[in-house]
Amino acid sequence: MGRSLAEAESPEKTPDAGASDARKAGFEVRLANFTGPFDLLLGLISKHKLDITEVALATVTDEFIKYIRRLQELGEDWALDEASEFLVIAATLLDLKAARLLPAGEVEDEEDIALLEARDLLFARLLQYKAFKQVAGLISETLEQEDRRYPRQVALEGHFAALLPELVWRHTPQQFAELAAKALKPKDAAPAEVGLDHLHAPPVSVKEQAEIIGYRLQRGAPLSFRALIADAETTLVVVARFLALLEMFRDRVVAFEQAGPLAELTVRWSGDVAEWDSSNLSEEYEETSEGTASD
Amino acid sequence: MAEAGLAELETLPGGARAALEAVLMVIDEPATSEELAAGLNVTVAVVEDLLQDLQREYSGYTVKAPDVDAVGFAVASSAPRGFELRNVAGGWRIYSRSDFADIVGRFVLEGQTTRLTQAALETLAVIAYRQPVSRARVSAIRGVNVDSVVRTLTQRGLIEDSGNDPESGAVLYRTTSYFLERMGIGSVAELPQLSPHLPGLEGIDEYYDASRM
Amino acid sequence: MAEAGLAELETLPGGARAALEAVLMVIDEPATSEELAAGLNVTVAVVEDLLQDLQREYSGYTVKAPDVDAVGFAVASSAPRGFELRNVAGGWRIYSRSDFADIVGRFVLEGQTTRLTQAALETLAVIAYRQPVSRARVSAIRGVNVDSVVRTLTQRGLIEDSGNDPESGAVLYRTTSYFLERMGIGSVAELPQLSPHLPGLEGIDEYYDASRM
Repeated sequence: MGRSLAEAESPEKTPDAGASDARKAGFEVRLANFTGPFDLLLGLISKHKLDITEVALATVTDEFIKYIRRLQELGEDWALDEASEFLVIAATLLDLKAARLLPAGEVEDEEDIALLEARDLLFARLLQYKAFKQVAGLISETLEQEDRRYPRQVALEGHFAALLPELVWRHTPQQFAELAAKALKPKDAAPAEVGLDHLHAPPVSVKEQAEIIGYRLQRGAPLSFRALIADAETTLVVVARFLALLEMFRDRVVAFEQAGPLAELTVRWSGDVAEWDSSNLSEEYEETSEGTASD
Repeated sequence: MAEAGLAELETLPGGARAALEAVLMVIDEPATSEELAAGLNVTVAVVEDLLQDLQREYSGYTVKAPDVDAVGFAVASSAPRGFELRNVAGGWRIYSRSDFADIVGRFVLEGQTTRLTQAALETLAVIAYRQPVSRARVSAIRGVNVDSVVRTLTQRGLIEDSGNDPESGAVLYRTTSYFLERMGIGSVAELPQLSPHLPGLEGIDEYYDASRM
Repeated sequence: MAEAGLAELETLPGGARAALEAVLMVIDEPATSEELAAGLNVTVAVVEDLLQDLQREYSGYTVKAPDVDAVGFAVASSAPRGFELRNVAGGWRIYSRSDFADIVGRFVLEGQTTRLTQAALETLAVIAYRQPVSRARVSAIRGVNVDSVVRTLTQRGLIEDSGNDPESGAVLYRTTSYFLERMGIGSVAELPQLSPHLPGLEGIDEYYDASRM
């Protein structure tokens, strides 16, 4: 446990390192038995030596996203599953970051409750993951100790083997061949299918969603976030539009207005229409969505 | 009839105890006390007494007489033997004593298992504590895809297919008796409790069952 | 150096005698005293002394003290054990004692079926078509651990050891003439071609070699 946490921290040890150093850091992560987003999250949380609190989560969220970005800068090829799991966690963390902005006490909106539930679910999953990591350690120790004992498993002495009743044999060579064909057929021969089942939603491109938002806002009138996502069919589209807005805000083509906490968030176009193009968006989220689409 | 069996055994050199030992010499997987009793034609209670006697004797705990040192060979027979009798995976079987693992390992190369990766261990842990369980659920708990690891664990004989989930139709996995053997335990109930590692999460099972993925 | 080895063994519980016992208890093939000496890192003379001690002890001939009957447990420990150490064709191995052959035989027969299990049949099929082949490879093809099934097939005389893989050193298995007899064919070449049943079989070797563990 302790070991893997230390390993998960390794990417943080080389902030702003040169290209070769950064590549090395990424490479170390792969070698360090890092087994997925939960591992990394646990590592980040323990690094901040805090309980899993909202405050820690905000920091952790930033670092998690930084980590993803660094991996992408390195041009790491992600496995499809890994990438989609990261995307799910990243989206959850962004939700949680948003939930942190909620005032304590009066939580009435169903969406807010959903956010809090998402947070609790993430905590629960992380704690559970941690527990299994610990018992995996115990199992490993036991297996190692037990490996030091060898069972007596010798072949039956000849005179006992001779006592065994004659086998009943009903297979013709042809039937036997069919049996062999069945036994020799590769199992799980289609790894291409593996792991796609859990992708419930079709891939959504942040870039595409940015274009939709851009088109709507460039017509002039400011729109509420609620209005911008009114036609979103799935949560994934909502997440993608939210991410797109963050990107567009960073590029200073949109501005946000909000009267107070929990008040309607109004989005206004502020950029130079001629200059902006969705292809200017950083590749941060795009690579994974494209990967999803092309696979 | 079982009593007649015992009387018959006692006429042989070494008696019922030696007869049981002779049978233990030819088994190649753990044998239950019922199977052993049937084979020896004695009651299960008799076999269990004998098994415990042998187990203690092999471990060198039989010395009770105060004048052991007076009798040269008695000292030798009270020392632990090179092997032990263990009750694992619901049955009894003879193993070499772990103190001699390095030496025995030089003779028994095959069958020695390579170590499991961290990913395989964690997946095995989830399956052991949540069985019967689908790959999707293990995957959700571990946060990564576990398909290839599940394949490896199946090949190693540590887990097996235990039918399909009646609702989703997904294949469910459980640990095998070989897993119990490798762990040196009688049943999965003997695995260390998970809850001490899961502080304040008593309700998580229900939560997972409700939001099952 | 061999003397240092003996001193080291004597620090273990049960000493060199127990170490030798540990090895003898789990080896399947008889081992020569030279092999045993090398594995234990002691001289051949030491091993031979120990072997004779063990052989006598297992046969219940260690009773030398005149006052044996005075010490309850000593009688038990001087009785023959259910196993014996035999020197067969130059090699040593532990066998069940022949006095108990009837009982052991009854136990072996108990629960024995006259038919091979599906798992055994499929494993036999894989070996028949891929021979000579190692257990590891059969296991990879079948997707499960095949150790005990291979033992059963060997016991049944359907397959046999055909030497070791020059690369990995793993034991390779092939079918026997008894298998041909049961199949009613003259040679393995007469087994029906697989291709009609398994289109694209050409690539299968590469597939398995690639995914080999």
